[in-house]
Amino acid sequence: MASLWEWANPRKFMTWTDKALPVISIFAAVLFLAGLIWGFFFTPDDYRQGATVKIFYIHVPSAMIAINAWLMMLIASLIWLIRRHHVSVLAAKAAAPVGMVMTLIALASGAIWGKPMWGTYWEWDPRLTSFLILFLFYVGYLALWEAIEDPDTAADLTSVLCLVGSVFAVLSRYAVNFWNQGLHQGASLSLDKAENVADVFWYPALVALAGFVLLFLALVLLRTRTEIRARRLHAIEMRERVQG
Amino acid sequence: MMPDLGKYAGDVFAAYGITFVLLGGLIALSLIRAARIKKRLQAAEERRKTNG
Amino acid sequence: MSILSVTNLSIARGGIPVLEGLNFAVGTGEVLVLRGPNGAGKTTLLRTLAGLQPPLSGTVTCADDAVAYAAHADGLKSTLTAAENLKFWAGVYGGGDIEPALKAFDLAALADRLAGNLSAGQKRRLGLARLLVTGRPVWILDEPTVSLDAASVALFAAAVANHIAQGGALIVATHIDLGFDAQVLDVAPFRADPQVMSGAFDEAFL
Amino acid sequence: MIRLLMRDLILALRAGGGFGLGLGFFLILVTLVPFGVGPDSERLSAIAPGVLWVGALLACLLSLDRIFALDYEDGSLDLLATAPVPLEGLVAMKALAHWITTGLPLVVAAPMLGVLLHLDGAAYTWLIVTLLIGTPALSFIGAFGAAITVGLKRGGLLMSLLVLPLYIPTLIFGAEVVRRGAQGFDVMTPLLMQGGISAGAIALLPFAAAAAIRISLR
Repeated sequence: MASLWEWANPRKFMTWTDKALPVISIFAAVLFLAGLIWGFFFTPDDYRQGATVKIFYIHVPSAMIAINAWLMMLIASLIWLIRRHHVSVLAAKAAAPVGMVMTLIALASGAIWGKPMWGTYWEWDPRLTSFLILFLFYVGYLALWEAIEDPDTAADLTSVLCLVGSVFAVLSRYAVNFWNQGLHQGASLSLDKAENVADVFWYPALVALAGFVLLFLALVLLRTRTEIRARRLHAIEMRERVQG
Repeated sequence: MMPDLGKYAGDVFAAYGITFVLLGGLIALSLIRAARIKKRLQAAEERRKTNG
Repeated sequence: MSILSVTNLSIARGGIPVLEGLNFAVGTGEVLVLRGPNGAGKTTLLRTLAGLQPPLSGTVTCADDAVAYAAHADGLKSTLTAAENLKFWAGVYGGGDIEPALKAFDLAALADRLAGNLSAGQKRRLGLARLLVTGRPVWILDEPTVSLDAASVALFAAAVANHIAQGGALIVATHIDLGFDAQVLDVAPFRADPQVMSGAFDEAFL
Repeated sequence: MIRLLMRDLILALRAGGGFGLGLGFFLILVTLVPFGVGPDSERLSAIAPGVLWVGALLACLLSLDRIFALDYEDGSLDLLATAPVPLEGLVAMKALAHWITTGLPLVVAAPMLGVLLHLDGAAYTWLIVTLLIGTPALSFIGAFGAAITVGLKRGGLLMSLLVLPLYIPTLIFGAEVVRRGAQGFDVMTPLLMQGGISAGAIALLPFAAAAAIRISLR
């Protein structure tokens, strides 16, 4: 019986992603653009925040992807450590730059929104600070991948780092909350709670979120395919060196 | 067509601009690397077939 | 009876298979000499036997806590004296007296010298003396006679002879003849085809 | 186990600078801060807890890459990995040795440097207490970072990049205790949190570090 794991067999993975990737990419592009165009052109301004409310159509989805990308990397790393599925760990490697860019977008859009709202680009608000820390974790994770030559050793060590890093990321989140109790989180300024948000803002935000999720998926699949090929390439080149 | 963004126009454009630049860069880099690795791998597989 | 045996062992270095289909066993009082050209995989094989590296396939069967390993590097601390270095390893292995080991390798006069001030050959002798304080039956040695002069090689041969007479065993990669009965295993015929892609992952998928 | 600890301590002592280096760095760092921010005693007093904690953290970082790198280079790590000592125990002993040679002197020196920064009188006790509780966590987290980068050519710099984000919770709670202590507030919550982090790091990280070393050696 075909198990779930067979989907992660590299050959099978390459076959099904070859067909699925274009479809996912098209859906991603359509939803991403639809959400942002809807949000940008066809939503009213918020009565207090004015036009800056439009920034949330990128800020909130990118922030959610930024966190969930790390979560995905954690799960993929665990699967690698336990079941030794190469595709899994390469997917984690492929997701890291995407997560990092999403973190950067969340930080940048948050800072730009903060300037007119809080009067400053940067505030050591727990959320912003946590994202800065998350960004540092992404940088460290990617730097470790780059530094290690042997692909299996790199996979093992980065997975261990991802595991330990996750624990410390959660600890940091609590510590940061404790350190600065979030003076700037008035409920009316948060779009995270659905009940506070009127439908006119909520629906385009949902579409944009779906677009971001699919975009993330498409990018991760594309990059995973590249990583699988790169690994095969590495294996061949190593053998050529032995022979030559 | 263009909505009136009022005094926050600059901020909103900056946010969208940065997003598109960053995402565009990421997508472009991913595609370039995908194409390059694919080409190199194909060349390597060819060498393998002919030599080995 | 065999202390360490190997069945159908394949090993890889840096993801590339180097040796395959190895089968051998070493019993008490036996010496196994590995031979083969540089880069054939002798060091990788020894590291696998010492448990530092997992085999690609096959099994290494060995009693727990039977192996003492000595590599190219002696693992000496240059700021400790020869005796202190040896005492540390004796302590780690739960052994006691270091005097016999010092004597066996003619190091008694150098015992209070800092290891950093010893010559290359003297360091090597100290590194080999470490084997005596481990109290382990199976010695796995990688080129133990590098930088040793003829007299020191004789000391080493005597120490080995004494060790196997007491029921020990020795697996050694070396190019010189130590002058006792030994099985010789030339690893060259077991050379693995490096072009074989190991494991399911590296297979072709295009 | 004790032998491993003693060996590392003797090595640190003989190599010279084992005790002194981190301490000297800490002293210089604290001396430099007033030059940077000005001699105003009130301002210095306000930032003293943070400066002392950040200084301690950086001083700790300085000697981390030697925890495993030296043993890796001279082959001892291979031999220790085949010795009848659990690698987890080895990591714990090495982290402990690092703490004794680096963390403990910092704890002793910190109050004296506090004087230079006009640290508030009520905070001295808490400074010593949190450093005493927090620096072991720095050593154990650092040992994990050193283990994961052992065998890498540019390991030192990369290790700082990996370890410093992991130091954030310890730093936050540590400096918070001192700050609250200086203002006479209740310090129990951050102190307990910091104790928890230290206990967790000491109990769990040696396993992660040992796994990393096994992977690096093969």
